[in-house]
Formats: sequence, structure tokens, C-alpha cells
Amino acid sequence: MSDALVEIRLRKRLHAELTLEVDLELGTGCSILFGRSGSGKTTTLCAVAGLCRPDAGHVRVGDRVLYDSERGTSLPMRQRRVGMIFQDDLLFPHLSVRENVLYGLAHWPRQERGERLEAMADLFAIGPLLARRPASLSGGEKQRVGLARAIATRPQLLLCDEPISAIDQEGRAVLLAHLGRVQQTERIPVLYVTHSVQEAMALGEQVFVLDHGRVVARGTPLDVFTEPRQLSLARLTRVRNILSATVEQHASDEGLTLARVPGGPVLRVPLVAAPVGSTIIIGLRADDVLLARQPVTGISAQNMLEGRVTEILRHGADVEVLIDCGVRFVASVVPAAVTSLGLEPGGPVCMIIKARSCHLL
Amino acid sequence: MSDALVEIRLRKRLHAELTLEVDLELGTGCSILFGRSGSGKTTTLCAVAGLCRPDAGHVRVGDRVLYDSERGTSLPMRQRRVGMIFQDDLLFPHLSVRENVLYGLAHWPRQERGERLEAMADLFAIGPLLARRPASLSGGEKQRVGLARAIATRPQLLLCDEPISAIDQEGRAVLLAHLGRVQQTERIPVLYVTHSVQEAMALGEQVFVLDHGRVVARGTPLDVFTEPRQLSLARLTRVRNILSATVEQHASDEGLTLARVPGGPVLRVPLVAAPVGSTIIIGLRADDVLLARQPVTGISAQNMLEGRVTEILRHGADVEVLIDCGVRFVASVVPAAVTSLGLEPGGPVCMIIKARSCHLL
Amino acid sequence: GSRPARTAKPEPLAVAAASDLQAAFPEIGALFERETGQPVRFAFASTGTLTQQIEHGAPFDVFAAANEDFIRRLEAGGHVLSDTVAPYARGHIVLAWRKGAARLESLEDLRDPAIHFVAIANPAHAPYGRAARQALEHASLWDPLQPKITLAENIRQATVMIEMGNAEAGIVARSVVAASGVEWTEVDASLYDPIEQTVAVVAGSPQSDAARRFVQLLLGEAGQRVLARSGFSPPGKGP
Amino acid sequence: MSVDLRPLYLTLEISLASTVLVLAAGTPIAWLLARKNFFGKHLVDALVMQPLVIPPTVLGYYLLVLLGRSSALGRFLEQHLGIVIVFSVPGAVLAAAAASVPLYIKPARAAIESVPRAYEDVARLLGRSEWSVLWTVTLPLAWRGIVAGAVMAFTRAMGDFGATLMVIGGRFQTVSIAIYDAWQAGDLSRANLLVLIITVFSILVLWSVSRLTGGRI
Amino acid sequence: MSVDLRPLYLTLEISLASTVLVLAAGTPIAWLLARKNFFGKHLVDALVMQPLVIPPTVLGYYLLVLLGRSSALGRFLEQHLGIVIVFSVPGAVLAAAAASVPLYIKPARAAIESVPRAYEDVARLLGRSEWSVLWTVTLPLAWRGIVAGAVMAFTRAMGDFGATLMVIGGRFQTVSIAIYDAWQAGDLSRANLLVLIITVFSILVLWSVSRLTGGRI
Ligand SMILES: Nc1ncnc2c1ncn2[C@@H]1O[C@H](COP(=O)(O)OP(=O)(O)OP(=O)(O)O)[C@@H](O)[C@H]1O
Ligand SMILES: Nc1ncnc2c1ncn2[C@@H]1O[C@H](COP(=O)(O)OP(=O)(O)OP(=O)(O)O)[C@@H](O)[C@H]1O
Ligand SMILES: [Mg+2]
Ligand SMILES: [Mg+2]
Repeated sequence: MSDALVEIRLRKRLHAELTLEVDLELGTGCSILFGRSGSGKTTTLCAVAGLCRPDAGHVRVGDRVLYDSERGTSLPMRQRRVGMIFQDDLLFPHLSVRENVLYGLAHWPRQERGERLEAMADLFAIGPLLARRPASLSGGEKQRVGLARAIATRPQLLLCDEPISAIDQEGRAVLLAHLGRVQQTERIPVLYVTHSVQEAMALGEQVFVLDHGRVVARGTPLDVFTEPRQLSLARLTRVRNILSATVEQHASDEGLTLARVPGGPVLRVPLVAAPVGSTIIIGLRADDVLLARQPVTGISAQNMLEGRVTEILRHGADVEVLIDCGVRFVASVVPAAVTSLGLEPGGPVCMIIKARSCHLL
Repeated sequence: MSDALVEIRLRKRLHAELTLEVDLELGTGCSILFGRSGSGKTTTLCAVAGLCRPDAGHVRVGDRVLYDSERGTSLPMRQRRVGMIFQDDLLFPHLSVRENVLYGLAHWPRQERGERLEAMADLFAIGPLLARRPASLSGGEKQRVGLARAIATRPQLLLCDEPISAIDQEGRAVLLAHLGRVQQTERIPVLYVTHSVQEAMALGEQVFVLDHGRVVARGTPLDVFTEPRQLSLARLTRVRNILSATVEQHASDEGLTLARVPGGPVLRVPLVAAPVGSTIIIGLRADDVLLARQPVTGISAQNMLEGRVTEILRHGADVEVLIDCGVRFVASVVPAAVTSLGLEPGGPVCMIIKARSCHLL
Repeated sequence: GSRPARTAKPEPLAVAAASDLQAAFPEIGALFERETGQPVRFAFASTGTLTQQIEHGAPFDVFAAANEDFIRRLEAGGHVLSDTVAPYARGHIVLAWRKGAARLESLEDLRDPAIHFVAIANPAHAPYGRAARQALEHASLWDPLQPKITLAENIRQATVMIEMGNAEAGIVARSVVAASGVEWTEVDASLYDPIEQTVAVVAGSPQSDAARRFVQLLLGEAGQRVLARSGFSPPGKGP
Repeated sequence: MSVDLRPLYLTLEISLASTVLVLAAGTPIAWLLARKNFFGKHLVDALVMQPLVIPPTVLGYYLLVLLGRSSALGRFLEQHLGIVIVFSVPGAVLAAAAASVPLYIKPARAAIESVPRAYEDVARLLGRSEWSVLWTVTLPLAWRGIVAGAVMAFTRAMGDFGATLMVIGGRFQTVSIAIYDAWQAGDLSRANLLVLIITVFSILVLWSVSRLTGGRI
Repeated sequence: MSVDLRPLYLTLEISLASTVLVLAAGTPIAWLLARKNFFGKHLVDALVMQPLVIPPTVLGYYLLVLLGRSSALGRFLEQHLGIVIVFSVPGAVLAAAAASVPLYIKPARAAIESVPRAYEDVARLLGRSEWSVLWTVTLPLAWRGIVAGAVMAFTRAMGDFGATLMVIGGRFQTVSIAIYDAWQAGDLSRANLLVLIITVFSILVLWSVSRLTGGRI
């Protein structure tokens, strides 16, 4: 038995050519299940929730074994304490939005129930929809209600199956931020299915890449998505940097926040509404890192970080430069830049990063 | 009466605070209906298809009036010859995938029907699924079958409601290419709902931006997505600079292509597989434009474009700088950058743009 | 449908008969067939039902009712041949109780508190029910026995109620008790109007000759013998 | 004990024919009630249920009044077409159908109403006529309720006694009538035997329907 | 013509009580048949339909055999609890319920089977017990079929004649029995009047159910 918070080992034959065979270990935090259509993501979540029976395997959340084919254990769904957000909403059509969200709170004290409902309505901006029936909701509204319903119950494990695919980019950013916050305050392990790198980056502390029913890559988003040898992945994603940083100071007149990456540099990022001392997560696309031989002045970029090239990876017309400046960064450049700057492993380099390129996740 | 191929004017009260009021003119080609969740996109499509009744309006496809509230015309759905792909698949659960796709071809000659089925199966890669029932399909597979079913009938107008939201990025690119091809060979006008700029750019010849039930912007994707005064749009999208350019030269060893923007600069972009002389469309996010007072050297950025600030737009902590360098560019910076660089309308400025920041659309 | 008759069997004679004849009539049918070579098909139902059917043109040849009223009604409507209307048997009611229970001597014994339920046919439409009611009324028992009176759809059901022990006693037809598992004793015939079971040939019968022969057989010695064995007495006479 | 099996055949024949009639007449009514709004819909809905409320014998009587040889319709049919409906197998079929049609319409209507209209709309958009939509989408998606109703109608027709008795005029014997007759005649063992036969028989029929409908229903 | 309205009250009382009984007993059976697999399921399914196949009078007779005063059960109830089921209103309720329970179980089962299991699973995942899932998800989503079945059972109970008659022993009169009695006695105008009354009455009842269930049954 591993000492991960959640342990998922499953085998299930789907059809002649596809057998799902996954082995995931999750911590408190959001783990992304990433993979192309038909790779078995939904089936994995269903098996964990008990919606379908795997052929064999073992599922453990904390010290509760939800399923174990050898011991013949298979907890009934209602005892699994697993929240799930479905790909096709599955909101109860005969209940109002309010009743849907309250559905899992039947045994809660009246007042807490009301408070939770309010909190969920705020979080997912569904206040004005509470009295409506799901049939009259738009696609994105349904997804938000589905999220609220599953999260309201404070499950011990949250399974999200492309929960925000129908939501526009603005709403998506807001929801992702909310989800991240929920996940952090409630310390729920989350298994999150998506094929959007943006979502994976924004939420994921860990990514599992599924292909034809098997986990073909796993690790932090940084490792997985920057692992240059994953060619199929490279086609699916855009490489990014993810940094955890502590808010050090706000310069609101300049529209900036200074955040220190532990063991690394101080980043100047667009003003965030987080208190000094709190931890924020910053996403930075490898494409957005500009490289220079030495610091330059008189440009709008707010960050100028000196470091050392650790590795230069080439695949065709793509070049990825790995840089160490206390923490590891990935920069993606065209081959011409490598020659013109004379970059080589071990050599010095300066990263120029716009504040605006640092996205708060 | 306008001379557009398809004319759609609709008014429908959705609830106390929202009345849909749209006025669209489509040509043969793909028109994008873009807008945030709940803005009325699905409702628009439904009204055109006759799935719901608008309060007033006029819908014409070619010389066939599908709906006219004044004349009291409202063609029955089966005579509208409108194909629709639904946000929630709506595949017939009691029919196999094959029967679903063939459903609209009942009156076709036997052989043509078979050929069409085969063509659709190839196009949407659903060959191996033909014998299955929809219930056992994955989310992305369902969407592909839905596309095949609607397109098989050769409708005179195709309505797509986020038809590929559950499909991974790689499959998405393939499907978009296919869709584009279908739409071009069959000359079907398409009204395509999405909130993905990528899709809008890839398919759209025309974009209508819907907000709170109204069309707040319309035009080519280029015009619409670069219009800086569209604040709500700016928040919805990130790609603000869209440039049409001619391929001038390939520097394959450097991994670069040189492309000239008519009336503007030559851009160095990552190597593209387009012949010299052909036209490509380049997308560049305003965030990715770095500004400097004057050209700097020794950095990896391949583009250094001098221009003149025409306007500085501030909204809160966001600053957008409009720059004229033959064509108009938008750069987005933090307020601190404006002061530190001393930017002001009319003054000179230098844009630093990584080749990798220029995306081919 | 009709099958090709190998022995050129004639179309059977259709006889509509009141339910209380179910025991007796099959035998008379056999007699008729032996005598004429023509089979008989019986339709047993309540007299009320059969009357309605005949009024609506049911293709019966003979109607043997459980009383006289309905035949008269049909006669008035021209649904039966007037010249064939004839009483063929007189029915009697009896006091019955469950086999093995204490013997009852008279209607008075029905007052016994051990008797909770007294089954009779529904006097509203069943001739034997009406007779039972008359008898009880004459014995001044109708009102006091009200709480115990239990009505059945017909005389056969009343008998079943007693047989099964749901009703301790009842007043039913002699023609029915004979074939059932109850014990019984006569009820004084003066207590109720005689039940003149009347027969007639149905108007429009395509085989009215055969129908008349059936009526003759019924009224004749052989028929009467069978009826007597079933508990009927000859028409117009006492028990 | 020798048992005449003809009533069983006749019963099967009548109830099959009656079920066909019920399906043919009841389906459009169920569909109308489920999908259309018209004046007097509640009334039609309630009227359709009347055969359940009236004692079957009396129901048969009304059929006689309506179709009997002395009714306007009956006279017309008899004189001009030489058809006598009452006191014949067709009459029994009619009676059984009248008695069982509510059992079909009600669940069929409920099932049709439960079919999401969206599927019908999709079919219409794909160019299908209303008729075709009904057959390829509505009824297949409502099949559980339809089959449940049809099975009930069939079973009820098989068990009909009062209405059939009234209309059939004793010319034929169905199993129900045979049971009743045997019971009336005090021949309980025969009645029980007949009940056993019809029970086994109906179980076989229901079981085959179960199998045919894929083990469910 | 003066009409005694007591039979109407009694009919309403009996059929309401019978419907409650049918719902209470039939719902678990319908659910079991719809959602569980067990040995002999087909048999149970077919047996449940038997009251439709047997002539009501004979059904009533079987009830008497089962619950009558000389049956084991009947004797026990009478001697130890002083309850006599036959010839009483409870007996009539039982008879009506027995006659109408198949009309409820069949459509209820079909409707329950048509509820997508996914919704039930969602409810289970949200921590609800099977019982709670049944009440808050399955039955509400199956409501059309449930209501259709309940309405049929109610109507059938209201119209039950044979079984009730057998069990009630004419000690009370339901409208059905009154109609039959009047009709048997040849009092057609009275019979017609009673039919009219029960028809109007049942239309009112069905109409109110229609209204209560949101205009859609
Ligand atoms: N009952 C079944 N019979 C046969 N194949 C099945 C069955 N259920 C699922 N599959 C197949 O298994 C594969 C995995 O399905 P799954 O729903 O897990 O995919 P997914 O990763 O969620 O894809 P998507 O992103 O499109 O939702 C699909 O190809 C699907 O067709
Ligand atoms: N019957 C109704 N009653 C009240 N409001 C409705 C009704 N139907 C739709 N609406 C509202 O109208 C708005 C537009 O709905 P619509 O489905 O057209 O949105 P959409 O643009 O397709 O959104 P999405 O991208 O989330 O699918 C939504 O806010 C929805 O809640
Ligand atoms: Mg999926
Ligand atoms: Mg929508």
C-alpha cells in the first residue's frame, strides 16, 4: 500500500481493442486526468465513483477502501463520499436549481444548509438561477450548477469530468480560480478530467496523461508538459511554467504585485487581490519567456531574471531552453535565437518576462 | 430585404432581464456566433431551426422564408432543411450510430445512402462506432456522431452549437479542418456557436459577438477580435492582433518564416508549411507584445518593430497601447510600464515580439 | 366458426336459460338430441341479462326464464312468440345452512345470535331473492334480520356463501341446493308468491319448429321428470 | 377430467384481435392526448376511462344498444352489408376491445408524454414527417409504456367476462365464460382447473412477451 | 327520480382506500420488478396480472376462499381479533384492490424502468439511501406512469363490480352494484341515470387529478 492520500488502481475491458488499465496516486490537491477523446477518462471516474464496476483493482481514499477486487470490497455509492461532476450534466430535471444544490445536504442542520447554498450560489454565480428548472438553463449554467451540487456536500474526493467545457474563457478563468480556492480551503483531493492545457495548468498539481486506456505520462504539470520527449503530448499542449510564490508587496499605483518564488527570484506580476504573505500560483507559458544574453533596459518588461542554461532541447523547428535561476524555467524559442544569442548549456542567460505574461492561476 | 444568402432577424423574451434581439446576415461560409455563457447563442439557433418560437422576426435561407412573424409564416421543421448539432448531443438512444447517421437519409436511393454514410464515417472517424448505441460512446465520440448526422443530410443551413467542446485539441484541429472542407465543398452556410477564439479564427469568415441577447460586434474575425474598444470582448479573448500576411521567404535552418504584412512590417514567425507568396493569418496576443523606448539587442526576440503610439487606453489595472507601424497593433502592459517608459500618444515606441508568440491561425 | 359437419349435424338449437337451470338443463339437452338428432347449446345467465340480449336480437331459439315477468316483457315487445309462452316449472325456496352446522327448523331460527349472516339472492332482480324477501316479510323477520341479510348476485352465489361458511344460513333455491354441499329444509310455500318459471320460443328464430319441440319436451313428461329431480315442481302446482 | 380446448383458442383469437383493435384505435388517441391541446381534452381523457367505471355487463349492454340489430347502426350494417356485429366473434372482439382500451390508452399516453420532445424535433429537423417521427422516434422511445399497456389490454381482453358475455350471447364460450359457468354450476373443481389452465396459459403469453421485449417488461 | 347518494360516497370511500392499498402494496412490487433481478421474476410478473385474467366474480370467490370466515386466516382474525373481513367495507376495499392492483403495477413498473439509472446513481453519490433515492428521484421521474397507473387503479376500483359484489354481500351498495342491480331488474332509466352520475363523477375526479398533476396526466 502506498502512502498517497488517494490510490486508484483499475483494470476494465471496454471493448476488444481497449482495456483501461490505470494506476493513479493523488494527494490533497488537484490531479489532472488528461487525454484525448476516448482514452478512458470518463470510465476511470465512473469506476472510482462506483457507477460502473471495474474488472479488477483497488481504490482507496484516505484510510477508506472504496473498492478492492481481491477482498471483494465494493462500497455502495452513497458511502463512497465521492463528489462527481458529469460530462453530461445529469442535473435532476424535476428539481429546481436550489433543490439540486441542496440535494446532497438533506441531513445537514437547516442553517448550515442555507449557508452552504448561499456560499455555492456566490461561488458559481448561480444566485439568479436558483428557482429555475435545469431544462431552461444554458449549457454553461448547467455546468455551474453541476459543480455547485457536487462541491456543496464536501466530498472526500471530487471527480470532475470536463466540468467547464461549455463556459466561456472569462467565466472559465473565474471558475478555475474559485475551484482552486475551494480545493485549497477544503483540502479535497480532486481528479479533474480535461483536454485543455489551460485548465490543467491552472489547477493541476499533478497530471496523468491517459492514452488508449493507459497512463503514458505522470508528474507535475511542469514536468509532464515540459517533458520534451513526450512528442504526442507536445502536440496536445503548449509548454508552460508553473510557480508557487509568496506575495511580498503590492504596488497598486503601478498595478503590480511583487511575489517571491521560494528559492528563486522575485516576480513582478499584475496586481492581485491576495494579502501579503499569502501564496499564489503563477502560470507562465514557455513561449512568453524572452531570452537575452544580459539584462536590457528601457523596455516595458518588468522582470529581468538572470540564470544559467541547463539544457537545450530541439525537436524540429522547436527549441526549448531549460534555465535554472533557483527554480527551473522553460523558455521556448525559434532555432535562430539559439544561434544569435550563442546559448549553450552551462552558459549565462537573462530571461525577460512581462508582468502581463504572468497569469495568476 | 437584404441580398445576403441567409437573413436572420429575431426577437424573443427569455426572462425579465433578458430579451434576445439579433440581426444576422450570413453568406456561404462559416459565421461564428460568439459570446459568453447565457448570452443567447443556443436560443438563437433554436429559433432559426424552429425548435422554439421567437416573439417576432424574419428568417430567410436563400429564397425560402422559414419564418416571418408579420406574414405569419413559420415553416414546419421538416421543411426547413436546416441541420443542427446540439450542445447536448441528442443522439437517438434507441438507434445505433449507423442508424442515427442514416436517419435523415431515409428517402435517398439506397446506394447514395451507403456512400454518404461511408463518407461521413471517414470524415468524422466514427467507422468503428457504427454498430454501437450512443449510450456507450464517450463525450467526444457523441459529438462526432452528432456532426455526421447533421451534415449527412446536406442541409441548406448548418447550425452548430459548440460542436466540438468535448474533443481534444489535436482532434479538434483535424475536425476543424474537415469542417472547413465540408463547408467549402458543399457551400453550406454555417452558423457556428463557440466561445473559443481558436475555433472562431480557424473557421469563421464572419463573427457576431452576442452579449446579453444583442449583437455587440460583427465583422471579420480580424476586425472583431482586434477592435480594442470592445472591452467585453477583450475580456473574453486574448488574441488581439490579427494580421494577414504574405509569405516572403523560408529560413528553415533558423526555423523561421518571413511574412510581410501589407502596408506594414515583415514579421519573423515560426516556420510554416505554406508556399512563398501565399497568404497566412497570424494571431498575436496583446500580452505578448513587449514595448521598449528604442530597439534593444542581444535578446532572443526575432521581431523588433518601430512605430508610434496612437492611443493609450486604461481600464483599471489594464493598459492597452495602440501602436501604428503601418498597421495597427495592440499591446497590453501594466501601468508601471507606461510610466517607466514614458509612453504617450504620438511618441515613438519599439515593439519586441518573439517569433514564437506569432501563432498561425 | 362452423366446421364442415361430417354427419351433416344440424345447427344446434340455441337455448337461453336462467342460471338456476344449470344443473337440470344439460340433461334435457341430451334428451332432445337423442330424440331429434339435433344438439342443443345452452347459454346460462341471469334472466335479466338474457332478456336484454333477446331484446337486442340475440340469436336464441328458446328462452327459459327464472320467472314470468321478463317473458311477459319480451312478449309485449314482440320478442317471443306469444303462443309459445308457458310456465314449465315452479321454483321453491329453501332454508339452507352449512353442512355439519346445527339444523334449522324454521325461518324463526334465523334470529339465533350465532347466525351472523343470512345469504339470499338480490331481491331487486333475482326471482328467488324476491321470494326469500317475501317469505321473511311474511314471517315478520325482514326488518329484524336486516343486519344479517347478505345479498348475492344470484341464487348460486348465495349458496356458495353458505357452502363456504361465510354466511351461516340463507334462503336459496331448491333447484340449486340439490347439487351443492349444504343442508336445507323447505320454506312454507304460502309465505311467498309462486315462482313460475316460464319458457317461450324467441321471435325470429330460424328453427322455430325445433324450438317448439324443445318446449314440448320441457313441458312433457320426460322434461318434467328431470326438472323434478332438480328440485322443481310442476308449474301451477304446490310443492 | 376432459377439458374442451376450443374456448382457449377462441379466447386467444378474441384477445389477439381485440389487442390489435385497441392498438390501432388507442394509439392515435393516446398520442393526441399526449401531444396535442384541444378543447375538451380533459373530457376525452375522462371518457376514455369510462369502460373501467361501468360494470362490464352494462358496458356490453351499451354496445348492444349501439350496435345491436335494432340499433340504427346495426340495422344499417345488417341490411346493407349483411354484417351482424353482435352475437358473433367480431362482437366479442369489440366488447373485449371496449373493455380493455382504457388500460392501453392511459399508460401509452403517459409513456408518450415522457418522451423528450427534443428527440422528435431532431427527427423533424432531419426531414421526417410527423407520421414517420411517431413510428421511428416517439413510439420506440415510449415502448415500455406501450408494451405495458398492450399487455394489460391483452390480458384484460383474455379475462373479459361481463362485456363479452353480453355481446356474445352464449353462442361461443371463452375461457372466462367457461370458468364462470363452471363456477355457477357449482363445479368448483372444473372452475379451478380452468383457472389453472388460463393462468398457465397467460403466464406463457406474458413470459413470451417478456422474452420478445428483451427480458424487460 | 330520487337517487340515493350513499352508494356514491361508499364508492368513493372504497376506491380511495383501495387505491391507497394498491399504491402501498404495488409500488414496492413494481420497483422490484423494474430494478432487481431475482429468480422467478417472470412468474411474479405474470402472477401479478392474474386478477385481470380471472372473471372478477371468481376472483372475489378466491378472496372469499382466502379470507372468508372459514378460511384459516379468516377464522384467526374473527376469533382472536373479532374482525370479519367479508361482508364489510374493508372486504370490499380488499376486493377492489385485488382487482385493480395489476393496472397499477404494470405501468408503474414500465415508468420506473424508463427512469435513467444515471439519475439514481447521482443521488446515491450524493449520499442518499436507496429509500430516499426511490422517493426523491425514481418515483418523481416516473410520475406520469405512476399517476396513470394510480388513476387506472382508482377508476377500476370505482367500477369494480364482480369482485366487490362477491365479497361485500350486498350489505352495502356501490354505484356499480346499483347500476347492475337496476339494470338486471330491467329498470333501464335508473341504470342510465346511475351511469350518468358515475360518469360525471368520475370525469370530475379525473379532471381534478389532471389539474393537480399540472394539466398533464
Ligand atoms: N459499454 C461500452 N462498450 C464499448 N465501448 C465502450 C463502452 N463504454 C465506453 N466505451 C469506449 O471506451 C472508450 C473510452 O470511453 P470514455 O468515455 O472513458 O472516454 P473519455 O476519455 O471520457 O473520452 P471523451 O473525452 O470523449 O469524453 C471510448 O472509445 C468508448 O467508445
Ligand atoms: N425558458 C427559459 N426561461 C428563462 N430563462 C431562459 C429560458 N431559456 C433560456 N433562458 C436563459 O436565457 C439565457 C440564454 O440561454 P442560451 O441557452 O441561449 O445561452 P447560450 O448563449 O447558449 O449559453 P451557453 O454558452 O452557456 O450554452 C440563459 O441565461 C438562460 O438561462
Ligand atoms: Mg468523457
Ligand atoms: Mg448554449
